[in-house]
This record gives sequence, C-alpha cells and structure tokens, in this order.
Amino acid sequence: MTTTEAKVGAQVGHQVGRSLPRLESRDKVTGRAEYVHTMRLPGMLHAKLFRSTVAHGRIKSIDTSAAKNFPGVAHVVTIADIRKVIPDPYYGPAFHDQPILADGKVRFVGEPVAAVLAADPHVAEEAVQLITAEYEELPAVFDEVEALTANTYIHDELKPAGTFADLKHLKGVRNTNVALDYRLRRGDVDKAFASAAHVFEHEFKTQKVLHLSFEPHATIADYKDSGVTLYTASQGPSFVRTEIARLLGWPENKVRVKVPYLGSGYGSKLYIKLEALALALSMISRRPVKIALTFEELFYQITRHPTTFRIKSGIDKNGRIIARKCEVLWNGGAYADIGPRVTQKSGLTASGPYDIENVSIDSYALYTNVTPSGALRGFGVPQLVWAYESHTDMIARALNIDPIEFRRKNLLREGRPHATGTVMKDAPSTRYWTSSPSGSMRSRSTAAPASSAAAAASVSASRR
Amino acid sequence: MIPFDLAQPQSLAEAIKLLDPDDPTVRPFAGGTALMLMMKAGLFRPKLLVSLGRIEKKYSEIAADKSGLRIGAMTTLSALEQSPDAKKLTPVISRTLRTLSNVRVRNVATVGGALAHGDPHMDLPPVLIALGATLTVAGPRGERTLAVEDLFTGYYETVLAKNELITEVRVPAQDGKRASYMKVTAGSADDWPALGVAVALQAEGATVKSARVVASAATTKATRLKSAEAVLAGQVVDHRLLARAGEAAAAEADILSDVRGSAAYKREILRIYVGRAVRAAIEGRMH
Amino acid sequence: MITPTTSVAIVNVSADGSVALYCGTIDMGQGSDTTMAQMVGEVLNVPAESVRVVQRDTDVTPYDMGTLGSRSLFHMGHAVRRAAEDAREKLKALAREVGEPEGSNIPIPALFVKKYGMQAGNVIGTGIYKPDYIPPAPDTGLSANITAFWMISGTGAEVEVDTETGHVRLLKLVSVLDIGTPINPKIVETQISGAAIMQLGFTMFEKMHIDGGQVTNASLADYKIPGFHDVPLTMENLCVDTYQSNGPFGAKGVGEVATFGVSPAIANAIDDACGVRLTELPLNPEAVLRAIRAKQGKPLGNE
Amino acid sequence: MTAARTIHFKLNGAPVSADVKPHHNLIEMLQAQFGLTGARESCGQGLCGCCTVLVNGRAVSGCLQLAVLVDGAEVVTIESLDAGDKLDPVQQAFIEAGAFQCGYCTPGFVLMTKQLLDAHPDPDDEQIKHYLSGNLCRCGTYPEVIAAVKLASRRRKGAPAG
Repeated sequence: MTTTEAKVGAQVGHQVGRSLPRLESRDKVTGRAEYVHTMRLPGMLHAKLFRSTVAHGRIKSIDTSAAKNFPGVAHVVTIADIRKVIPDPYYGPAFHDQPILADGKVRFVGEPVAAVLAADPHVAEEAVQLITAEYEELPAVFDEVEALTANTYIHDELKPAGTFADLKHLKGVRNTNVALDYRLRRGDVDKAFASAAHVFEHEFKTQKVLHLSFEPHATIADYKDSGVTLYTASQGPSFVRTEIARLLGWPENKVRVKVPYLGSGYGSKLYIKLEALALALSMISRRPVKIALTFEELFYQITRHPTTFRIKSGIDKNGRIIARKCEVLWNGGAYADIGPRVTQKSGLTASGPYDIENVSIDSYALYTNVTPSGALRGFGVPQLVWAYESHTDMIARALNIDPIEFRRKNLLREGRPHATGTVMKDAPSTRYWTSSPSGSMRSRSTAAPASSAAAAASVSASRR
Repeated sequence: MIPFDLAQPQSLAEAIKLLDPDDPTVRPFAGGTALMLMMKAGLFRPKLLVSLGRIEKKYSEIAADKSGLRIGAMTTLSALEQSPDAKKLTPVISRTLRTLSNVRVRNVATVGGALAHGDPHMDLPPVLIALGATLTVAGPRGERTLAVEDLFTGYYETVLAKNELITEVRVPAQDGKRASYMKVTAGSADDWPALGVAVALQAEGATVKSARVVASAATTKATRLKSAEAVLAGQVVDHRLLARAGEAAAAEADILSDVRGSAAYKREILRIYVGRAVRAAIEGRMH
Repeated sequence: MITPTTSVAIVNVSADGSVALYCGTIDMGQGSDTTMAQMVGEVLNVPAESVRVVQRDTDVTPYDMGTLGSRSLFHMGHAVRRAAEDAREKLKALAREVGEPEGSNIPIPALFVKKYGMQAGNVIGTGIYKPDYIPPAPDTGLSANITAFWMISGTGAEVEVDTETGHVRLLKLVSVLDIGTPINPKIVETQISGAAIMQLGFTMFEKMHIDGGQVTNASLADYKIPGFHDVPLTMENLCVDTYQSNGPFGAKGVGEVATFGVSPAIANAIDDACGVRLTELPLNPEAVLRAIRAKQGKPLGNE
Repeated sequence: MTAARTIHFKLNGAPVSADVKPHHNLIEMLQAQFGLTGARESCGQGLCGCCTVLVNGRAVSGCLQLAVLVDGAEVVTIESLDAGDKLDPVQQAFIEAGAFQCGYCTPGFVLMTKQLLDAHPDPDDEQIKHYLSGNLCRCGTYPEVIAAVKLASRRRKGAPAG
C-alpha cells in the first residue's frame, strides 16, 4: 500500500506490535549509511591530539615549536590559544570542570594537552610526536576508596554547572574529591539491625570497562561568523547545541548540530565530548576541523564507573529483610561528566527490588586521576545489581533458604513503597517468579567441570 | 602511520641486497599483518620496508613427498591450512591453523612472517617445533639451515640477521606420530592465547616411546619442555604420569605475567594442559 | 539528567499524504526510528515503512533531552504519539472544514486538493512530553514520585566450571524482562540479547588494566570483547505479558534492562556449581581458579 | 617525505588508478580517493572486521593492507553488491533476520558471509561461528547473524526461505 492511498478513516492494520525490519536496513547492508567518522568536508583540516603521559601534574611548559615548523602543519593549539576565542573554556553536563585542553594541570594519562591541525592527518600525527611537555608531577589518586579520604585533591574547587538545582549547594566547595553525595534515609536502620536475627555484610567491586563503539567518537565543526555547524557522532544533539551556544555566548539558533547514522554509543556519546574542542579549533583555523578518535583513544575518552559497594542486611527470623545499609563509591575519574547523576539516579535504587522498611543509602561520586567515567548501558545499575543480587544470594544460601524463594518473600509488590517512598505501579505478577525461571534450568556436576544454575532479579528507576 | 618508503624487489636476491644488516628501520614486509600493528602503535617506525610480494613464485609454493612438506616462506597461512598435502602429512598443522587469528589475517599472513616475527603468542612455532621442523635461511653469503627450535632467542627475538630471510620450512611427515596443539585463552574465546601447548608423540597404544612438548605464549619464546618429555618417554599414559609431566613442565618453564594472567596462573594451567594435550594426541583429537 | 526530562516531536503530513516525523532521538542501532514510525503509523493509519524519520538536525528536529537511560520509547514515544494524534485531529478538522461527513474515507491527497485547489499545504502535528516527578528531599533522599516507570528484569544462568583451570562455560542465559507491551517484538528481542551479551563481556573478562594511571591494554588485541564463541550455547529472551499503564501503547524502554542481572546470575551459578563466591568483576578464569584453590586450602601464589 | 606513486587496479570491476603514498592503507585510499565509505577502519588491528575488502577474491582487513600493494589487483568492496539496484541474497537475509543494530560492522559481516557461503554453501552453526569469528559486533547481534547466514544459504540454493 502506498501512502497516497492513506485515508482519514481508513485502516491499514495495526502498526504497533509488528516485527517490521528496521527502516534504515538497506542503507546499512549496502555500506551506504553515512557516519561522521568517515565524513569529509571540502577544505577540512584534521586534528590530532597530544596527550598527557602523567596522571596528575602541573604543566611547567609545552614546547610546540618543532611541530609548528613541520611542513604541512596549519596550527598547533594549546589552551592559551583557545582562551583567545573562548574566554571561559570549561564544559560538562553536571560540572563545568573540564577544560577544552589541559589548563595548567593534567589530571589523567591521556588527557588532551595540545592539538595539531593539518590537511593531511598523517602530517598532524607525525607533528604531534614532535611536541614535548614538562610536568611537575603531583601525587595521584586512582582508587575510589582512597579518593574518599585522600588529601590529594583532583580539583581545587567544585564547579557545578548551575543547571541542576540539587547540585548548586556544591558550588565553590574545596578540599574534597566528592563531587556529589546522595543520601537516602528510610525508617531506622540501626534499630532494625539491633533487632535482626541475622546480619550479613559484604563488599563488592566492579572494574573499569568501556563502551568501545565501533564508530569511535568523531566531530566536524564548521565555524562561520553567521553560525556554526557541527556534524557529530552524538547521542544528544540538543544538549550539544545548548552547551556550544553557552561556550560561544550565542543564541541557540546560530548553532546547528547534525547527526547522521551513529555507529552506536551505549552512553559514550552523550552530552558533550569532542564538540567543544572541534569548535575551538575551527574558530582558530577558520576552516572545518575534524577530530576522529582512533580505537586506542577511546580508552582516554569515557568509561564505566568502577565501584566499591558495601552492603549490609538485617534479616528477621522469618526470612524477611528488615534493614539494608548501602554505601556505594563511584570512581568518576578526572572529570565529572554525568557521574553525579549516575551517583544519584542509580544510587537511589541501591537497596534493590525489595520491600524493606529500614533503608540507608550513601552514594558518593568521586574524582580520581583516571579516564572519566560516565553513562554506559544501565547508567550505574549493573554495578549495583551485581552487588545486591550477589549479596541476596549469599544470604539465602547462608540461611539455607532457596534463593528464589528468598527473593519472592522479599520482593516489592504492587502498591508497596520502594525505598524512596515511590509506590510500585504496574509490577509484573509474581506468578513469573517460579524457582525455575526458564522452566528447564538444571544443575549438573561432573568430575572436573561443575555446572549450575542461578538467577538474579533487579529493579531500577527510569532515569528520564 | 608515519611516512616511510617501500621497495618492491622482483627477486629474493634483490630483496636481500636492499636489507641493511645494521639498520633496524629497514625491514622485510611479507604479509605485513604483524608489522602493521607495530607501525600503527608507533612501536616501529620504518625508514624503508622491503615488500616480498613480488619475489619468485617458488617461495609461495608447497611441495610434498612421503618424507614431509617443504613450505615456501611466502605461503599464506590459509594456503597452508587448505593444502591437501598438509592435511594428509601434517594434520596437526591444518587443525592448528583453523583457529589461528581469523580468516582475513590467514589470507595475508605468511608462514615465514609468523616465524621471523618472533612473537611468542603465535600458534605455528610450537607446533613446528614439536614436529621437529627445520627452516632454510638466505642471506648475502648464501643459505643455512636450522631447526625451528633454534630460531628463537627471546621475546620477539630470533637468530636471524637483519639481512637474512627465511625461504623455506621443512616439516617431517607425522607418519605414525600423534600430535596436538592446545590454545588456552583467558579472556574472550578468540583472544590471543595465554598459553599454547604443542605435543608430538611416538606411541604404541598407550605407551609413549618419545615425546616433544612445547609451550608458548606464556613463555618469552616457544620453548621445549625437556623435563616433561623425559617424564613421558617410555611410559604408559595414565592419570599419574600426566600429572607428573605437568609438574615437570610447570617447574621447568619460564613464565611471564601480563594482561592475560599472572605467571602463577599460567604456570597452573600449563601443569594441567600438558596432560590434556598428551591425552588429546593419544586420542587423536584437538581442543 | 535534568529531571524531569522533555521530548518534543513534529509530524508533518504532506499534501500527497506522505508523512514525515521530526524527533531528536538518535537511532544508534536500538531501532527507535522504526518503532517511532510504527507509533505514527498506528495513529495515522499509514504503513510504518512509509513514514520518513528525518535525520537529526537541530535546525529542523525539535528538542530532546538525549538518547539515554531507556527513556526514548517512553518519553519520545509519548511525544511522537501526541504529535501524530495532533496531526490526525487536524486532518479530521480539515475534512469537516471541506464538508466531508463524519467518518469520511476521503483519501488525504483529495482532502488537500479540496481545501487548496491543488496538491498544496501541510498538516503539522506537534507533541511534547514531560513526566511528573518529585525530586528527592535533600535530607532523606525520599520522593513520592521518583520515576515514571520502573525497569524490571530477572536473569538466569547455567554454567559449567572447569575446576582445574577456572574456565567458565555459559551453557544457558535466560533474560526475563518487563518492558510493557513491545512495539516491535523483533527489535525488542535483539535489544535484550544484545544487552545481555554486552554485559556478559563486562562480567567474564573485560577490564581496563591500569598501572600507575597508565592504561596498559588500550587496544582490541588486549582488551577483548565478546565474539561468536563467547555467546552462551542457549539464550532465551523473554518478556512477561504486561501493559505499562502510563506508557505509549502500553510500552516502555528496553535498551538497558537486560544488562542488569547478568553478572550476579553468573556469579551465583558459579557458587552453585563449585561453592566459591566471587565478589569482584570480572569473573575470568584466573579469578575463578584462585577462588577454587583458596577454598581447597591450596592458594595460588602471587608470582 | 616519500613520494606518491600511481597504481592501477580494478575496483568493483572497473579499471582505475590512484596516487598513493607507501604509508596509506587501503581503507584510506578507498575513502579519500573513491568516496567508498562502506569499509571502515575501527579497531585498526584486523580484529573487528569493519574494514573487510576482497582483494583478488580473498577477504582481507583493509586497515592492515598497504594501498600501494593492490597495484594490479582486483579489489571488491561492499558497494558492488547491490549493482543494478538488486540486493545480494546475503544482504536481503541480513535485513530479514534483523542481523545488525548500529550497522557499522555490517558491511564486513556481509562480505565475510559471502566468502563463507562460497566455501561452505550449507554451513552449520560451528562453521558459521568459526568462519565469522574474526568479525565482532559490539551491539551483540551474533544470534541474528547466524540466522541470517542460514537464511542466505537457503536463498542461494534456491530453496524457499523458511
């Protein structure tokens, strides 16, 4: 049926519920889908980045002279050059803590310190290797537990972006690596622990991992006095426009952000990433400038938060969880990115999908001297579920209760309040909670190999 | 990548002439898959690459007779993988190649390159050592022959001079010899190996007459484990013998820690996999 | 991020009856263009494959907070539905205006011709969605309305552990999700299994190795991600039969939900299989073997 | 600086020439000089498969292939598959099986599947996994790819699709 046959009151059958192949299928299987990473504009320069080799240090000097004199190099740019076109060159979604290029200090290995522009990317790459920098190395903090109490501070003071009401109180706070602490208090946890028949306490950790979108980050900025156009591999063009307009002091209608096909993101291409630097470089060179990361450079862009989660539960004699205390430390890396939101939005689900009268949650976003952490498919929830569902299983096994039965007994049901006080609505029926979720789980054990089945449950708030 | 020059000689002799015994920035380029990685990572910055793609065709051919295979060094890994002669005479090589890297790399990478690179993670060297393969090397003063076992001197190090090229690998036919190669990964299933174990046995029934046992990947170079070989020689394979061979191998091998695991862990899996590899060879299957 | 968050959509019906959707949700592979088009098609009674979803360009596509947090199908879905409904009401009004009887089946092109005397004009529908929300109280973190919808899932795992080497083989992974009523069941299934496979990498082996602040495995050669042979032998991807009462067409987001339970399900299965408990990710063979050997009283050394 | 040299080769069936320098790889040349962006450099190590190109009928990782070395060769890219506006059966199968999400790795999977089916017209699961193990999909559409390969196999044999 063609569209011209569509009628005001006609029926073409339900469209919702169809397993329709993706609309863009043909572009993707023919290789004709266009991604920013392979885009070119006429007259375009390529930028290659000189990155920090120290984790934390004061920049004593940057020598760009050899790179500037290298044949084919158009510009070599440091923060001093950027300040001439963008006087306050700091950006970020939660905090304006990230300089467009390192500004006086470097805070992680891989932080961009200088950029080389050339029409031939190989020339830019070769010239980057001619740049040298001297650093006065400072003590560095890598671990989130250490960061909480360390007296080495990654930032001199906190710089909340101001767009969040609940971060404003942090403005100007000094001598801390805690970018945000979210706390939840429900009931009386201490009293409940005192009355509990059993108390269990465990600590869980997750490691640093990353998105590795196969289309690495890429942005082309084309700056003109009349307006700027960005072609960018982004999951949030509206936010990019707002933030670029803010950096320029321009109205949003002079900033145009285009996103063709996106070679996935999983959270890595949210908010603002290369766009501010690409903008500055295009302003300086007055030509379109492309920054396209290599696969290796992805390791210096954005990652998932490593976490340390201490969780403690009190269980009564009937196998009910009556108290749960959660302390979650989020290793946010050198710049906040969206970490403070992860800390709060996911932190509030740290006690799990259970009906618990007494809950205490402390969730801390911490600065450290490693690649920044942000959103990665789950926005922090997978780290939390890892801990609370391992913990839940350990309790059930210790109490000799079937782990599924233990969960059934404690699950948050329709109409009951979650730890935050929000009442559960549209909960799926507990009839789905059989002790054998797939109906065919079995446990097997042979001589060397041992085999087994287990389950985990989770509930998480949408983070809108 | 940083610019460099590329020569495309038409003959082996011409290629050797272009190589410089004293200049590490002049290097031969066969399939290039390994060298490209080093160049892209900035670990190797060549001044001149000498492409071997146009040298005489005979260096890309596989010849076979009853005694074994003669493999031209420029033979691609996929040509060797698919060679009917290899399947018949040295089935362990054909099976090993099946899981070596991926189809695209095998289509380009060469047998000579896989040896000359000296990378201890390569799958072919331990198998060739276990089978007692030899290779021919050509240089400005002519040819020499050496055992593959004697090629490697350390981590990415070989006995080859900078102006020597491997021209041919000779592999004795397995005949009745039973052999296996086990590639143990510690990350994803198709990771580079954390440990490779190759064994080749002369056996009658369950009795091992003689054995070669070679470890790779966990070690700085593909290495024969002679104490494990000694434990196996003349013995009937059973659970206890394999445990002893594993112990001997673990005690003997010089093992490195890296992102694929600690030396302690790799030593432990070597202990286990020596026995598994022997059993697989005896039973005629591969991991 | 900025709560509550907002999505805006525009539906443009051209005089030939063709429909274009303008929305800022980025289809980065999750299939949102297709599902959004299906919602437009449902409202306007046109085949979804005929709806053009216009490429993202802030000069033409209206505001969206961002493609994250499994929010798009819910937030943008509502905005798209509202924009399509707005267009539908305007088409009906146009029909009344040109004298069509109630329930008229007049083709859309004819409707425009009747109004403008030729193939000319547009009908533009707009939709905005922003859910209700109460921010958490600063002192207690409590809120009577912290979320518009909950994301609910369960994961089951069946594993085989090689107790001599620590290798864990994933025999079966079952993901059970409540995602409301799927708009496109095929896309939902791919999202579920894709999310589970991604989290499986984070669970079993993925790890950035950092030494003195320096990443030591910054390449695909040394940082491994799941490939064909890492996928569990059997995967089941199930949605429970539910209807999200406040979601567009009973649906809600799915992109992240299947990641949640993977790691603990596998760790719990390892415990069930060989009695060891791992409390740190990843659950790689070395970690598993170290736990087994520690339990046996024969711990591996630190060599 | 090293000088550019002119190479001549067949690209998707047509004779072409290009000026390339020794350090240019095949992908850079295809993108910069021929506007062919279906083969994409991602991992840069021949491990992900996004840059798959056929050279003299064999699949290679274009990111590891020096452009000068395709002088005299036949190069085939994904863009040749839907010549005459008709999709290859492998492409059609990928669409119907929904065997991709973001699409960045898809051209590589399609080309490798064609090679696979040329070598093994009726592959079983193990053959598929083995042959395609050098192609990675971060979106994790592996189960769908296996279904697509099987569908394409049936199509190529002329059997009705199941």
